[in-house]
Amino acid sequence: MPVVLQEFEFLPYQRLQEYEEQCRKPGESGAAVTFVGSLRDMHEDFPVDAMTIECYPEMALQEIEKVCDAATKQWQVDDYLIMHRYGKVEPGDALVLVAVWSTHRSQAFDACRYIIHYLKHKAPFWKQEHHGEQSRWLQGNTDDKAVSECHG
Amino acid sequence: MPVVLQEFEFLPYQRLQEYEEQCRKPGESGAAVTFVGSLRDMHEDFPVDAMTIECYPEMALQEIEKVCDAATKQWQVDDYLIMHRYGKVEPGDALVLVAVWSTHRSQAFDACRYIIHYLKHKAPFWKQEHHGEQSRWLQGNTDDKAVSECHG
Amino acid sequence: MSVTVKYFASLREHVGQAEQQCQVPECGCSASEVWAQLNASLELPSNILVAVNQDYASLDTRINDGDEIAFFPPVTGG
Amino acid sequence: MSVTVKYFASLREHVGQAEQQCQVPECGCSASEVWAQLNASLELPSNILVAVNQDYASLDTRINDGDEIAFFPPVTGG
Repeated sequence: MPVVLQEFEFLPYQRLQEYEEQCRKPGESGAAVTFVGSLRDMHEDFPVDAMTIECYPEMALQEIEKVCDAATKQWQVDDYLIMHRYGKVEPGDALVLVAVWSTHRSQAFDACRYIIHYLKHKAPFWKQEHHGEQSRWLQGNTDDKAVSECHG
Repeated sequence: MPVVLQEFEFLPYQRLQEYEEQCRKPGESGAAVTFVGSLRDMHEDFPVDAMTIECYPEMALQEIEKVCDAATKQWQVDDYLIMHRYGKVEPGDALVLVAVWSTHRSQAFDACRYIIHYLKHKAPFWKQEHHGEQSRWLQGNTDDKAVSECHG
Repeated sequence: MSVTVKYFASLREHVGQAEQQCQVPECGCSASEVWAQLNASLELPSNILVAVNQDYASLDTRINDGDEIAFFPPVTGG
Repeated sequence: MSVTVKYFASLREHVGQAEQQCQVPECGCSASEVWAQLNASLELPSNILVAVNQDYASLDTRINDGDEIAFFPPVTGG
């Protein structure tokens, strides 16, 4: 049940492949649901060249673990793997990976969706978009409304 | 937007990694949700040594494409990749992969969940579990109730 | 008229074959009439599904020359 | 008493530093009182979040010797 914060690029499906080979017992879980969030090259008609993700690492790990604990209390979860990127990221890079293994499909979907939802609302990460010389901190969550201020 | 029926083993995350590298434009989609269904080594206290998946291939392809069309009408979907195994499978093998790329997380979750749900209820596949000399056809869907009959 | 009839899974085992090419006398007969003609000794299972030309159909669907009719039990894919 | 205060993201830029080690005179003062003492010239932003020892807390949370207090804007991870 690893939670990993990582400053370097990661390939989410390669990591999942490795994780299944190394850490999962074949035939244990019938269902795996995975969410991968990546940096888009466009955000509300604002082109994005890069992004800096700042984090409060000790608290982020704890908050993500709390969210996962709450999910495993509510749903039957065999295992999970959470990765979150920080530092400088480029469009196309994976920002976050949430993978949940379960016996049952519906449990895996519900738990995965719960984890990414609460991770976004509770884990202390902040995104700053860059375009040319301009940068802006995103305010509030991307699936809520991003109100933002630009400063050169 | 490929739909693939495959008689040979596939590694779902390896395929996703390849598919993203070869077919997806980096930075286009902010969200990807993936469901992988695998053969468990146990089903309702019945140990499973292997499974045979029979299919009606032409109709299965058409039905899966209909389900995907319905999903892309209802949700904003950038792309999808569906794979379904048939023939003889072993515990731990991937049976089905449903991957959906979207701009938005909630759309990707909803579309992926819709596709796997209707795929299971509409696509003409049938599963026969094997244990030693015994075999049984699964009746109805695994997340509904599997009523089954054994014959030696 | 000439039709192709396919059977799948437990129904294929029950009928004892996977596919039949056969002649049906009258045009416009229903899928259940095709079944009755080919499997006179076997009652139509109550939960049977029917597809005509790879599309879900009903037992009442009218069959035309050259059609492919499939009979099968409830599906269990995914 | 001695506390560590951290600032993140836009608030870090606003305050002009990421971390302060500092002495707070009275034990049992609140997080907002710590802010007022360190940033007398800066009004507390209305949407500010507070964590004490890496746990979400409120502006009224009482601070003890050795605590780590973090002030930051709403989070935007994932």
